[in-house]
Amino acid sequence: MFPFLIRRFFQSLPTLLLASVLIFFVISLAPGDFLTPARLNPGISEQQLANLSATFGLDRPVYVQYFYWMWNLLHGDFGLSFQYTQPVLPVIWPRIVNSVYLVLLNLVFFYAIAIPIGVYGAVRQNSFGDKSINVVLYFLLGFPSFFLFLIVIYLILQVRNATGWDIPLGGMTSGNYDQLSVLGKFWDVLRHLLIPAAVLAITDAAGLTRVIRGLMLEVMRSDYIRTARAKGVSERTAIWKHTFRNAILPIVAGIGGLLPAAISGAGFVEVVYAYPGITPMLLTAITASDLYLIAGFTVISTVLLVIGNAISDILLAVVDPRIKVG
Amino acid sequence: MTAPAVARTSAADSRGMTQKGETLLEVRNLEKYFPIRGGLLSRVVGNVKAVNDISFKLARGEVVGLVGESGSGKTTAGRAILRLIEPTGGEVIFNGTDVTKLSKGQMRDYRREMQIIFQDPFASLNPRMTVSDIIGEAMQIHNLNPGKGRIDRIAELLQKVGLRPEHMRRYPHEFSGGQRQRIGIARALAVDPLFIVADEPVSALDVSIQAQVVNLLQDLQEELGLTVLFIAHDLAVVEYICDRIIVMYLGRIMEIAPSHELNNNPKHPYTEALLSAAPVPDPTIKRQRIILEGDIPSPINPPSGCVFRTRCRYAIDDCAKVVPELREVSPQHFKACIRDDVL
Amino acid sequence: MGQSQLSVAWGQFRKNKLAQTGGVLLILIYVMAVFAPFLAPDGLSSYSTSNITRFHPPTPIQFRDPATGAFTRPFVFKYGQELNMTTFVNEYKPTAEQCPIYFGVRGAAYKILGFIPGNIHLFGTGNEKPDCNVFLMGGEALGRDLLTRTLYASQISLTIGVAAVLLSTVIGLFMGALAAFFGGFVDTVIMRLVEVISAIPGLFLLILLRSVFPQNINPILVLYVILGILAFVGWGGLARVTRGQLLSVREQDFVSAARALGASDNRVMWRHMLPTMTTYIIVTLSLSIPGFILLESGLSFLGIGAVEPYVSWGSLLAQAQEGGLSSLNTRPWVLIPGFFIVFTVGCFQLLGDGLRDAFDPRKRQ
Amino acid sequence: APFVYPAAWTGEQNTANKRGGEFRNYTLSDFKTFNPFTSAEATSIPGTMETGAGLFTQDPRNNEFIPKMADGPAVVSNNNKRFVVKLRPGMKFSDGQPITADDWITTWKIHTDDKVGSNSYDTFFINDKPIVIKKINDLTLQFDFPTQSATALSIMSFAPWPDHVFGKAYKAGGAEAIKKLWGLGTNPSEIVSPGMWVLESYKAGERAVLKANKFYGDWNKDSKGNAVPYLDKYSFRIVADLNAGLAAYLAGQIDVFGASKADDLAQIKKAIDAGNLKAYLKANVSPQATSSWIVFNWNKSDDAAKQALFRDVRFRRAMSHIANRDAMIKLALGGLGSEVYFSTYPIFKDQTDAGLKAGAPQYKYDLEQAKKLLAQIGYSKINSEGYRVNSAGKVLEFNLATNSGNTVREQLGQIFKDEAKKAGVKVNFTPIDFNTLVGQLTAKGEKRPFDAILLGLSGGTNIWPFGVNVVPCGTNLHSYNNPTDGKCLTSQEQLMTKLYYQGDAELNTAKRLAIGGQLMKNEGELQPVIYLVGTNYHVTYNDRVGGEYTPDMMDAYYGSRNIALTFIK
Amino acid sequence: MTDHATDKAEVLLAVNGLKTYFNTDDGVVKSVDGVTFHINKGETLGVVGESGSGKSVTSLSIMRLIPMPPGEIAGGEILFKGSKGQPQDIVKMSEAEMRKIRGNEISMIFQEPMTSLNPVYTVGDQIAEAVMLHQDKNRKDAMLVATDMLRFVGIPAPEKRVNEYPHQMSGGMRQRVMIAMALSCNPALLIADEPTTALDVTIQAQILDLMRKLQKDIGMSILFITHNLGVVAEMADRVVVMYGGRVVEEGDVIEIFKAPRHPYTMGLLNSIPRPGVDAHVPGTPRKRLEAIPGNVPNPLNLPPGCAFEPRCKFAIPDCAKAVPPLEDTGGGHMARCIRWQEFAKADQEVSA
Ligand SMILES: Nc1ncnc2c1ncn2[C@@H]1O[C@H](COP(=O)(O)OP(=O)(O)OP(=O)(O)O)[C@@H](O)[C@H]1O
Ligand SMILES: Nc1ncnc2c1ncn2[C@@H]1O[C@H](COP(=O)(O)OP(=O)(O)OP(=O)(O)O)[C@@H](O)[C@H]1O
Ligand SMILES: [Mg+2]
Ligand SMILES: [Mg+2]
Repeated sequence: MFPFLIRRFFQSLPTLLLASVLIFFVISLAPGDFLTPARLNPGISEQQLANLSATFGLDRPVYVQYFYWMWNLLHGDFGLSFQYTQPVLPVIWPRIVNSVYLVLLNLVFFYAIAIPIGVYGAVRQNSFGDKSINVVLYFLLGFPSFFLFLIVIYLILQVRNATGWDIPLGGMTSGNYDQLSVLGKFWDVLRHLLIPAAVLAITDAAGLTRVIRGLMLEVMRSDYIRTARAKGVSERTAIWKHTFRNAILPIVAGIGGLLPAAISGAGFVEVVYAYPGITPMLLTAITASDLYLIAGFTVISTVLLVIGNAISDILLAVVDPRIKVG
Repeated sequence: MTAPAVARTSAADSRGMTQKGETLLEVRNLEKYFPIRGGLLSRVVGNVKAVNDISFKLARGEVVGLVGESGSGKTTAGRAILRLIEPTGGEVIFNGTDVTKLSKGQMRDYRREMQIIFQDPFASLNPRMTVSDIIGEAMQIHNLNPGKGRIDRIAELLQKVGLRPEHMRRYPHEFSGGQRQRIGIARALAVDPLFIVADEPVSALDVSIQAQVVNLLQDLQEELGLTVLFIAHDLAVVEYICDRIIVMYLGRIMEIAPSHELNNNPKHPYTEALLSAAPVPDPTIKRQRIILEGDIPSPINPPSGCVFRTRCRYAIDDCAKVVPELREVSPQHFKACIRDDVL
Repeated sequence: MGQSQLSVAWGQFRKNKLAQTGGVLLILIYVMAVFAPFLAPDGLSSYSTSNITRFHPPTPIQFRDPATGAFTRPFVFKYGQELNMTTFVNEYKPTAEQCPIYFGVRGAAYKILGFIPGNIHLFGTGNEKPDCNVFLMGGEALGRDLLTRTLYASQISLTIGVAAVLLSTVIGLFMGALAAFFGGFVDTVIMRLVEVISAIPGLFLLILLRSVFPQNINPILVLYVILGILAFVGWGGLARVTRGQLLSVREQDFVSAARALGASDNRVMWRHMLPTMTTYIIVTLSLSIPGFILLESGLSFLGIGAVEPYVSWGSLLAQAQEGGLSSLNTRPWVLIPGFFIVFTVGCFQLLGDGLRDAFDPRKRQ
Repeated sequence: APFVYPAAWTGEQNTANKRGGEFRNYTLSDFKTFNPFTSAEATSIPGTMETGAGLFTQDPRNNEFIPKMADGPAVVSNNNKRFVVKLRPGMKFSDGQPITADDWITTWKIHTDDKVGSNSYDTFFINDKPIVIKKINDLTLQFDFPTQSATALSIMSFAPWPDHVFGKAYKAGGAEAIKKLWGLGTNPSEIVSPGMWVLESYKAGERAVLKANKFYGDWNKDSKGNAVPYLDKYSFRIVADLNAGLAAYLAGQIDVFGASKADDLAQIKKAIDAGNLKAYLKANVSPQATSSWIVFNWNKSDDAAKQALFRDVRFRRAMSHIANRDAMIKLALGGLGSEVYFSTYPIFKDQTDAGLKAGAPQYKYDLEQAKKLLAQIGYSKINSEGYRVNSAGKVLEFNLATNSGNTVREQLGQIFKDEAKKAGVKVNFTPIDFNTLVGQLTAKGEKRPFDAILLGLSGGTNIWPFGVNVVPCGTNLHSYNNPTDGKCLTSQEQLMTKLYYQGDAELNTAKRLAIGGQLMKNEGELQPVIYLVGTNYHVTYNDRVGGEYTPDMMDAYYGSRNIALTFIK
Repeated sequence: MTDHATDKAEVLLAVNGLKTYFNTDDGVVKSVDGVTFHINKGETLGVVGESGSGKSVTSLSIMRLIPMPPGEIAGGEILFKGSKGQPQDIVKMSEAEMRKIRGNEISMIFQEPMTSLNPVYTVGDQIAEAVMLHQDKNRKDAMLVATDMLRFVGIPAPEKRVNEYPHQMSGGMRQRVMIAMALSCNPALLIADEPTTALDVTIQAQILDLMRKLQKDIGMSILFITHNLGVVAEMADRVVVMYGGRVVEEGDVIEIFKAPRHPYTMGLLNSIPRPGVDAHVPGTPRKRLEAIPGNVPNPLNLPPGCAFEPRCKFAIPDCAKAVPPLEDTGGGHMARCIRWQEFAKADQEVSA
């Protein structure tokens, strides 16, 4: 396992490096330089500008600037956010953590919805249940997550008006968050996360459910399932032990790729839900041309993605003995 | 056969050179290694020695079988001869010219003389082309029978392989396996080749259809005087059609002999086992068979010396030491085995 | 009688009623988009600053004369608007005044497809009573007709996504073919690029790319920028598949056969290898268009897509948030543009699935 | 002796001495710093912390200044230019350190260091001449004004920040060191406050919680002698926009909401009537002390044509004629609001009346008039797209920017743009980031980076309701003309600058109003800034909080309550 | 073998008039249309036939593993005399009862050893699963049984191999694993659906040899499906020939090969070269194979009468009229041809 991890790490390095080059290149395409927006900001002094210019080598050619940037990056210095006139990392880190909460819960829902329904659809192929689920999923697939979310909010409003239940409609914590016990805090955040995570999961799960259903059907047709049945195993064993484990292999292989999609997808909901995640901050950063902040976010999420990919490779190696580990 | 209208190219000029019975094709020390890449930088970490130093000759008009178990390198050999895959080493002398040395352009002329029929009748026809496109493509490339004549020629070819001219406008998927194989044969014949590699042309077909195709091939070969390298793993079929048989194992030739001779008097332990393993469709015959132990070793790491020694019941220590060369042990009968004492 | 792969697929497709319905509906939607200015009762950005119609509720069309009860020319009541100072609700009440609806009336001028001028509208209240308006889908924040805007928005929503897919398909095909054909260094570079692009979460890459362009560029340019960005983000997958497919096709027997016949590399590429991509391309195209439509709507929703005066369904939805989510209660009709997205995407999906099944030999007898 | 909050300041007194609890406010943008010297936000952490800290405070009943941190009225001498103020003894910062004259001196020094870039810089100068503060002894300060000033007491009422934090850093590292202090990453326990509140916790993008400064109650009592504030906590929920704020208010998650649109009121009213929200609502209490306006940049040396255009008073008057303020109120403000024609907010009714009496013009919505004026400038032809062109074929167009995320301003801009089109003026309207926008607005020089900006301002005193950093030439919000040398461009500006200081120095109210009227007349004729509309002030708060002003005391200037007397029922 | 070796052998499984249909979009595929045959205890019944003639469907019907839908057993009975002693109709059994039979009393091995084993479990696990299911053993004991079975089917180092995954084994090895799995519960009947078709001749020889040996040891019956006549000749005691979903001929293996009574069987026998016998001798005129003309019939569109009629060189107009009955030509040799008597007569004339 360990050599595998090492190798995986070294394999992802070039991707990361190239991604950082791309990010930097794209950003340096922007008119002016990193400091152009800063120059318009009265909160940043000439002195500070000069310092920045020196630390990031802005008077040098672009490729040198890249190395400066990279060097600073490796030392945990993502540059200065011009909106906050503060180093980027402490500004964005809490947001990233918040987004990760949302995405993780979303993933839990995502699988919790998609797997049982997908399996059900495959096992009861063409049954009334399968067909009606298919219709619903089809319908859901067409929904942009933010639109579904708007509709859900509309419905929740109706419920709230009718019952007076305190269903959170935005943010991540309640007003009395700081007074809550640890468990209370946990529940409070969870309560806020539930609806956005679920809505997100539902729109995404529509696709995955169909994939799982298709994969299950395909595996169910395979010879080794016939072998298993010929052994006299029960239906449940045939489905969960023999079919499912094989059917999820391509999904496990795709978990890593799912992460960025999930992070991206969560973005829309974050915006609607006024959730203090990455995307709302990024959007303000765009309007403010807060380039270091944008670059920092992109780099970190890319790193997360590469890690996610590595994890999915490892998971795949765990569930599929054909993948050599080590 | 009608004389082609267009002036023939250099390769084809020699068409009259060889007479029936003279050597048309000689394969010398042909090798094909497939590199295996691996590791971080995807370097070459090994080679699949698919074809490992094989040599043989084909006389004009002769049908020679190439048999061997799966993975023994038959297909690779066949394709390397046609330079559909570039051989790693060795020479292929066709009609006096070493085709492995030819440039791409020169090679194109030679392609008219050497054709191939594939095993899988489903994968070998472009599903997006009509039968007339498929057969006509060869003529188009070599600019044969231009104009109206081309359609007539296609119709003629179709009839020759037992299809009807009106099939011309259909697409491959509208045919059964046997019929597709016939189209494949017609395509190969479209350029009037001298030499055809038939790579397991009947293995994918139903038993009741196999005989149709075998008969067709046999008729065409006789009619056109084709030289055929017939690849198969079914010994019975090979014996039946071929004049001579080459037995391959793990990329190497084990034995070459005329069909009846090979059957009656195998000289190589592998051939002997192969023959004995083939079931005979006669319930009254109860033979004592030789069962080979174990599986074919990996072609990445073939056994030293004689590649067959690991499964050979006659193997002695010396077998591991030298690669036995292919020797003529009786007229027309070659074998690569150091033990003359056992068979 | 010969039957090509395409016609087989067509035959299969013909059996799939659902997919056909999707296809027909799509054609209708596109026709609707082209003729949006004609179909819309009003101009894209017209609203009255004298007779305020902010969040005007949908006006039901009347067919009977209220006095006599007899059928008349369809009409809507003119609505009066007043801010109720106890509830603070802007109340719209039908007045007795009737605004007859005419078909083929003259109204706001427009150019269909950018060059066919006209001012005839399918229906509307005409010019004689300037304060008369039909609000079939209600009004939006500035009192512009939502139906009109939704129709206009369809022009952008339906083209940006599709154009981006086409563009990225061209790029993807080209890059994939390059990689497969040249192999070696070119291959490595292209595939690395694909990997790198896919390593950056899509939305962020979009945001990153968008942030490179100044905020205050020309709105029409914004659309092109978005199109280009979407295409740039989207070509990778196709390039990878193209490369893989071409490499695997290269090993197929029918390609070997062509080469055995002496076909040149060019011929092999164009006659035998690239055509094998058609199926895949038709299917991916039809399946990825809905994705891109969703993406475009998302970007516009976030405010980095279509900007005023251009509208797309996504930006209309963004405007639906105006006044807070709880205001949805009082004016749910602002959500209607979203259903256009759902509907269109649904149709594309039906069509795409139908095409995929039609081309899938496994689903064929 | 402690400062006693008059009992009359509350409509309903905290008779049961209810203590504790949290007052839950909200803010629209995330906090950017805790540093009082670099903070430039409307709602800021230091601004909240310093509540109740200041030498004097205004009595909402009669606008009189009463001593707060001062231990009595200031001793005035030198022709009303010198003020000697004794400090109330026993005042302490939240870290327990005593508040002394040094703290004022340090604070003043830092604010007036232009390298720090404090937002209050201008307030310490009158007509470019500095106000000088001297420490007489630990508990006595002496203020020397360059001229006499009506707003002197107000100017003197800035909050003192701890010398033992800032003074030390300033001595060691100057302006740069100050700027490095108290960023968002600072541990709240290191933050020290002179006022009622001190930061307790801050969660980025979520909320900031302030707790009562436990030493504040030592010198601040209610009429019964109980320490104030009654509350434990004062928190800000950071919401994405007003809509999210309204949602939070409707959900009972925050205690107050600054409703500005009829829509908001309607929803609140509906929630109250449905019994979902127990809250108080009073609409149209007064106009807001705020207005939206459009400013044109006179310093565009890189685009001579535009510079000439923007400097042309006819053009600006035409722009005022284009602004359909009625539609703006109805569409963007949802029906409740006031038309604005001057920099003076309508809430300062005495002053506006005086202005109108002096003949200050109002260029009301009149497209025909606008067209006429534009034709006079030379834009008489109409091109195929319906826009005006001059004889050279140049289209009459300009870019208009506002801050993104403010739907009201975006709609105002949209309406302006659409009306302008009717008059043949092409307005390229784009919302951009707030900070960038402010950066552009306050940029100095001959080539300032904008055409026109739509923005709003609030603030200003009711004594002399003209902006010290707005009216005089060379100040940072003199946004239409801000060249490097800070010189006025027109005689009207010069006159306005003069009138400003004249009025500021006038202690007699009637005379001051008259001067203000003259100023308004000049300003109105010059139209340096096109004023549009202002919202109205509506009061709504959750029933759980008490201690609000009596209804007649509430207005946009004083608000609805004094937080020190606010309690949770 | 039975105790009355001389008497009629004891019937283990009897298939009577089995009809298995598939409802597809294009119509009903009558894959098995009234198939009747039986297997005696301890014997090997070979089933040969054209591709698509319904061999696999018949065997899957016996296992009740037909995917339903689209498949259905539309008629007939499958009488199995299991350990209970009384013949039971498999068609009518409940799913639970059926599960007890599968892998226990009847087990099955398939054509593709490469794909018939679950890639994510070790071969030991997969064998042990069957043992645990049917023999009430815990996992540890079951793994021991698995190891024993691997040894039994001649896999070297079974202790090590038992923990390997299928992808670590060669095709022949996997087929042995399949056999080990099938035999792990001592079934009365082993159905082998083309178990060697995918294998090389030398490996095929190994597997066939192994199966013969195992049959001798265990005494089970084998239903051996193949289209290789050589394999049938070698393995089977009796043979069933299928064509177009029906049995066209059934009988003792020697009978079938020596005196086929159905033109399809005859054609099949004549269309393959015999190893050794048909080898080409240079100089002699080449022999010709007797090809069966035409194509495999479309299962959706079978001819109304004898399914082989369109390809049959002996066809007469009557052949197309009705499906000929399966008639006993003597000694349990059945044929479904209206002209079998003529063939029998011709045979006698030749031999006479
Ligand atoms: N493109 C390739 N890359 C790597 N290895 C290959 C390639 N083609 C063939 N091989 C290997 O070369 C060896 C010989 O293969 P080849 O296809 O020639 O065998 P064959 O005798 O034709 O077998 P079969 O009877 O299965 O057709 C095999 O081990 C095969 O795995
Ligand atoms: N699931 C299915 N759905 C529809 N038709 C089926 C299905 N399974 C089998 N068939 C049809 O049943 C017929 C008999 O198939 P079967 O697999 O029994 O043939 P076979 O004799 O085993 O052929 P082979 O020698 O190729 O294995 C075929 O025509 C096949 O198309
Ligand atoms: Mg081969
Ligand atoms: Mg079968």
